[in-house]
Amino acid sequence: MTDFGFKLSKSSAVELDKVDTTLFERLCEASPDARICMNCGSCGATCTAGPYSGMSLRKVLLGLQRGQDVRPLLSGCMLCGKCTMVCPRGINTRNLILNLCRIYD
Amino acid sequence: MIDRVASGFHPFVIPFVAGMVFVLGYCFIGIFRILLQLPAEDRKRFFISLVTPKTILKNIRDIFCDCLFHVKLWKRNRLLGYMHSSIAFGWFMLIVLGHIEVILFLPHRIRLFYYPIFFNFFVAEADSTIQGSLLFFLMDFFLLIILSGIALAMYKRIRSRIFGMRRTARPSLMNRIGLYSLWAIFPLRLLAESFTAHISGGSFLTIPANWVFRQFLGNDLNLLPTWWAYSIVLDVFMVVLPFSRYMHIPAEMMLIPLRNAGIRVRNARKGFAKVQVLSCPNCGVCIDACPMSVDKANIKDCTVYLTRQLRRKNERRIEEISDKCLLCGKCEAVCQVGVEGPALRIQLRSERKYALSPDYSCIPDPPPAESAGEGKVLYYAGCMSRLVPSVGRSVESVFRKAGIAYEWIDRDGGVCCGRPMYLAGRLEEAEAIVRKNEAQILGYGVGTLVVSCPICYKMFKEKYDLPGIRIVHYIDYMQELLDAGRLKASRSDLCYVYHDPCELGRGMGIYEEPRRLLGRIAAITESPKNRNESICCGGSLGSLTLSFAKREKMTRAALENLYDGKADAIATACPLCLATFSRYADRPVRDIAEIVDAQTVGTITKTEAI
Amino acid sequence: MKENVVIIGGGIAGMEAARQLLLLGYHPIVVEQKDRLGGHVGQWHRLFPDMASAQDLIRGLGEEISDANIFLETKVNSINRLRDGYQVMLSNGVNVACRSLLVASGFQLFDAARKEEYGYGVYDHVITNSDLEAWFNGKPDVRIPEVPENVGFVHCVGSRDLKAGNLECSKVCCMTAVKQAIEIKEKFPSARVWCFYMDLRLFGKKYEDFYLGAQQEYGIQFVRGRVSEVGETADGRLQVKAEDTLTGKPLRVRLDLLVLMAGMACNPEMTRLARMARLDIDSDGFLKSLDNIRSINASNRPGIFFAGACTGPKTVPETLAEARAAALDIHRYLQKGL
Amino acid sequence: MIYEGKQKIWKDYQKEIPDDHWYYVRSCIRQNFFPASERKFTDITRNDLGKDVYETPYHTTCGGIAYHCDAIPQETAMTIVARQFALMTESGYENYVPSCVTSFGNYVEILETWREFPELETRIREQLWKACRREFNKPKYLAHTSDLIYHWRNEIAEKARYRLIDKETGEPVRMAEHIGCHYAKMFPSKGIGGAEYPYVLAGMIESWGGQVVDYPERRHCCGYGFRQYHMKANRGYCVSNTHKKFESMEPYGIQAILTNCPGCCYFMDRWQYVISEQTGKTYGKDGFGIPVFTYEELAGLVLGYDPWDLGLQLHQVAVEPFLDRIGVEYDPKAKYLGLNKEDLLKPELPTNLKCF
Repeated sequence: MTDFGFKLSKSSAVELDKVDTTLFERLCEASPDARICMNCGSCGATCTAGPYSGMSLRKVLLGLQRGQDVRPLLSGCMLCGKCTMVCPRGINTRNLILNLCRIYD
Repeated sequence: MIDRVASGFHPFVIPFVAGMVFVLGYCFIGIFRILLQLPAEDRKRFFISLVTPKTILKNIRDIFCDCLFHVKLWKRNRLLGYMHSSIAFGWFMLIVLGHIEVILFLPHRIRLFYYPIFFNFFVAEADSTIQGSLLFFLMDFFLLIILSGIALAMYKRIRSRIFGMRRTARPSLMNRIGLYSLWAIFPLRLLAESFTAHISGGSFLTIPANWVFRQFLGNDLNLLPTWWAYSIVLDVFMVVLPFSRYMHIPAEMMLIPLRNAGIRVRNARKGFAKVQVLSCPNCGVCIDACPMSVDKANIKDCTVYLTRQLRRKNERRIEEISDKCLLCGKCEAVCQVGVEGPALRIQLRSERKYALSPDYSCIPDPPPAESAGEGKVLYYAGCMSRLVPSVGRSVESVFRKAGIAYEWIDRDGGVCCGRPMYLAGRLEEAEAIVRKNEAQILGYGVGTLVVSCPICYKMFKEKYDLPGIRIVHYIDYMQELLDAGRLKASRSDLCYVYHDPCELGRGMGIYEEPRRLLGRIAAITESPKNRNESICCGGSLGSLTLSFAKREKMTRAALENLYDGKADAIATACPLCLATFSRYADRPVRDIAEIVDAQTVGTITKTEAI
Repeated sequence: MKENVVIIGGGIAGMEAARQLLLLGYHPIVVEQKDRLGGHVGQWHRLFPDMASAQDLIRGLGEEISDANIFLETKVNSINRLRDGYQVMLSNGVNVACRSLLVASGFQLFDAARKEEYGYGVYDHVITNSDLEAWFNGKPDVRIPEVPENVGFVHCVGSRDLKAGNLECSKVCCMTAVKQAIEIKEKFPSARVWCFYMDLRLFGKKYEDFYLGAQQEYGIQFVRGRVSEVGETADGRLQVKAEDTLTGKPLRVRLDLLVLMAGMACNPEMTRLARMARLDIDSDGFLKSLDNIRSINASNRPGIFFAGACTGPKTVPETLAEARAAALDIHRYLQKGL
Repeated sequence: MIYEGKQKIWKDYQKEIPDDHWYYVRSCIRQNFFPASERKFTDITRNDLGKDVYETPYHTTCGGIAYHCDAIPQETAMTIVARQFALMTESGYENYVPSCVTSFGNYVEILETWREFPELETRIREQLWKACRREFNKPKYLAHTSDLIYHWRNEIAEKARYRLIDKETGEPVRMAEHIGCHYAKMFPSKGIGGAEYPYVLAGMIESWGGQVVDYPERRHCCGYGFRQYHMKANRGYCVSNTHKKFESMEPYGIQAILTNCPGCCYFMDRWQYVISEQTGKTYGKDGFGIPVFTYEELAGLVLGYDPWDLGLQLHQVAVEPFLDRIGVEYDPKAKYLGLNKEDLLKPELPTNLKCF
């Protein structure tokens, strides 16, 4: 292979219809709440782990639907429940996170 | 009294003997297995406790009070207490008296353990003695007591309300068989003894009954079938016992010494937990106590059903029941045998396997401890307090007024105390959070840690290793400030009803301190269900699966209990209760810290301040 | 003899106003360009939030105004000022003298073909909200596949778009998109549906319930990002590009059907009327009310009133309420004059 | 695809193009890439079509490339353009035709800017006067050379020796068109067919017998991107864009690509080689690439010019399969002979991209 000093970069585009959302679908079976997030961002704003791991449940849910690896975000979650308190849609966020931790592979 | 049957045997005793052998064998094997299941350390502790005089006495007292007299039930409802203790104690007395009879009159038969039970069949009255008639009188007396208890039990099936219970557990098939055989034992005994009374003698119950029966049944043909029936019913009861709630009778005798030995639930399926599960009498007192039972759909998730499902090994339901619970601890507080519903559930939750575990290495360790913190107070508001900023602000204001040098560790975010993770059953993960947080706290080098959230407080007190640091809830700390005269309090003209937060009250046993503090600055009124029967606000982090909508019903029910005509406002000492109640309350909800802040002024000048 | 009131436009605004004027004892003359009454709503299928039948609404209104004078396929040729009223010449040769006129000329659906990048009229499977309603009403449409797998909705087509000549929000499209997405899911339960929005403007009674239901019960996904371009793939499907502004990533998706939520644009007929009657035009191109708070029905000309979408995008209930208000305004105006 | 829908749009975007008397300006980079294209443009227009196309050796770059590389401010570009216009004025022409799409875009942008801000035009006139004592008239008509070939496409078709038809199957050749971004994306009304569905190249292909094939990433940039390419660190990004286009094109069996921009033609040709080196993938048949032509080259081919006179040997992607397909006669041995028939030697061969 000829070295040109530069390389083809991988596209950052998300192929919405092809992206693997099995994990998200499985999460929805366990926690149907996962579908009703309206991306307000309250959870991320109040998150205790946010400053440490960048955790934001909104990003986790959206990331799962876009085929991203959300494990680094989740890793800091302390399950403190502040997100449950602030969620305007009443999503049971702690249960959702626990379910996600159970099914993640 | 003389032996009526020369051989000292009659075939009708066989069912009883078989049942007795079966149940005793079952129990002995059970005890052996449970002792094996206990961790070695706990086993050792148990054996030591069995030879420690203090615990021996406590065990005897507890077994009498709890198993025979049902003291806790008496306290709860006299009728209920009478019903249970009449049967338990009455039966106990029949057995004891039966043995006394055998020892007194037929000491050579004492080895035949069915003799005390069927004494009246095997004896014939020779010449009545004072002793005999007294014993016969006592036998009839206790039989009457039991029969009255049975009558109440039957009535309770129809109307449980007069026993102070709105709802009772639905009996399973085995429980029904056990129940009906139990109900049948004593009337049959009355019949059998009555038919035999003209031979064996009797007292105020059996002799008149014998006379009545003889008026229209002129022969003794009825005699044997009733004894047979009595023996068979006893057999049925004993055979069913291990598979029904009546297992609680032997299990509780095991539970009391284990508990008194200081053993805790470490595994939800084995050992101590197993004894707890078997000890559950299915009385259903926990159903009314459970805050979730305001919703009919949740009744089957109360602790009584957890123990039932654990015995049935219905894993799907076990998971559902253990995840739904708020872990408020009220079922445990009202349970007459002391089944630890929350501890069992946390252990069950801890059995879950998670594919993904957190990694808290992203939380940086603080710089090494500095001596600058000495004499200072560290304030830890906790995650929830930060969502109700008035709590932190009030605590801070009180500190300032009292001239306390303090640091607010999590003013701009911090590390969770770990209790929410613990409650979710992720014990190792909770441990990791605890270790992270310990390092953060020790980094300040302070001597006192003031906490405003009971959830954190319980965790700090029970799971943290913070050498040299005194952990104190602000309730105590503010009381001290007032006692020391650093604050001067004025009285509020509002009347408060105090809500005991689960974690502070049942969790830490702090009931009087908040009332004392609040009472200094305001009038207090009590709600019908208070102290250890206080109703969870519904916001608890303990529940994993309860939806927001379902919690609302519980919150409203808990508020209903607090709506007292005299109370202008509700006071509490937990940020989560505060936030949850504030959503729906029809009157102001205040944290005690806020009230203290509003009602106090500082008494020292700035220069005096440390 | 009952007094004439000329109503220009036979959509729901004109019909409701005619109904009210009949009740108030006037003789409404409804002038409608098309060969039927009902306007845009007449071609719609179901109306949010109650999912009521649009046809029933039009039929009901139509029955109640049978006593009015209705001229179909008729235009206004000229409007001349008389001493105390107007002389309205109609294209069918009828000449009406009236003291009061109601303009209810409505809006024009934005021509989605003008957003060339979306390929309406170029690609095989791009339709508009209006086309979809027509299909719901039973009109066959070859552009809608038998069983679409992936369906997209593009919000704000011709609205909030300087390049499309309309900076304003068309108000009803977000809710229409949610409604139609649900209806598509009802017809094709296996379809995956994405709504591409810039902001979700769901402001009305029960609208939020629809949004929640769309997510919860129908699994419709909302993607925050405007569709930038559409292409056709080798197998005749659509390739749609947008930015997922919430993750900051470009998106590509292959769809079997793309529905463009065409907005409300000014009706050229309205502009012609405004010139004839010397009515003021507002900065958004719609007719200018005397003010936008108290006198939304009043024009700058005595005796001429407005109702409905001729002054800007409106929902159905708003339009009906305005029509009633306009009828009262006319009544008061005529009473005062007597 | 609904062809009538496109026709409707094409009808909306037509511009007036005078039939004769054009002042011609060359591209600064193109003569290095494909030098014959501009030469053949003059040959075709003057000799084959008999048009008056005038050029002067005094003209320079239009400044567009430097402007788009952020190397000079627009005012500098404007002054350069002013001098170009002065040369046209001095030569007595009023129809201006640049051969570069970026130049065309540059001229359009500057003329539109002057229309919006006349004071800017006045200032540029002053600056030009101060700098070189020249004055200018703005062109009456501005067109790109591809506009002219489009304009004369039917005359070319009449004179054509070959048609874009597969000799073997009789089917039209499947061609993709690629329009330079600066042609109409900035000012859609200035391009034939507009910005979304430009017709300028499609019209030529249709007129000369070929079939235009649309593909999803048709609008996408060729992968030059001016300052992106000029920074070596960013070239991976440039070639990735080209890669995206070819990936999108792949399922359509495209046999040739027609371009109207110097950069596009060059990069879509050369990057095929880079992609094949990095991924091992080629997009034509049997390991070949897809040939990329300028519109002058394609016009020259159909008119029967010798492929090597058209400079097709300077393409990275071998053109022979295409020539064979439409039946163009050529001497394979003459591919690498210079004008004086001297052997220029064969270039080094790529690893994966087949060249003959």
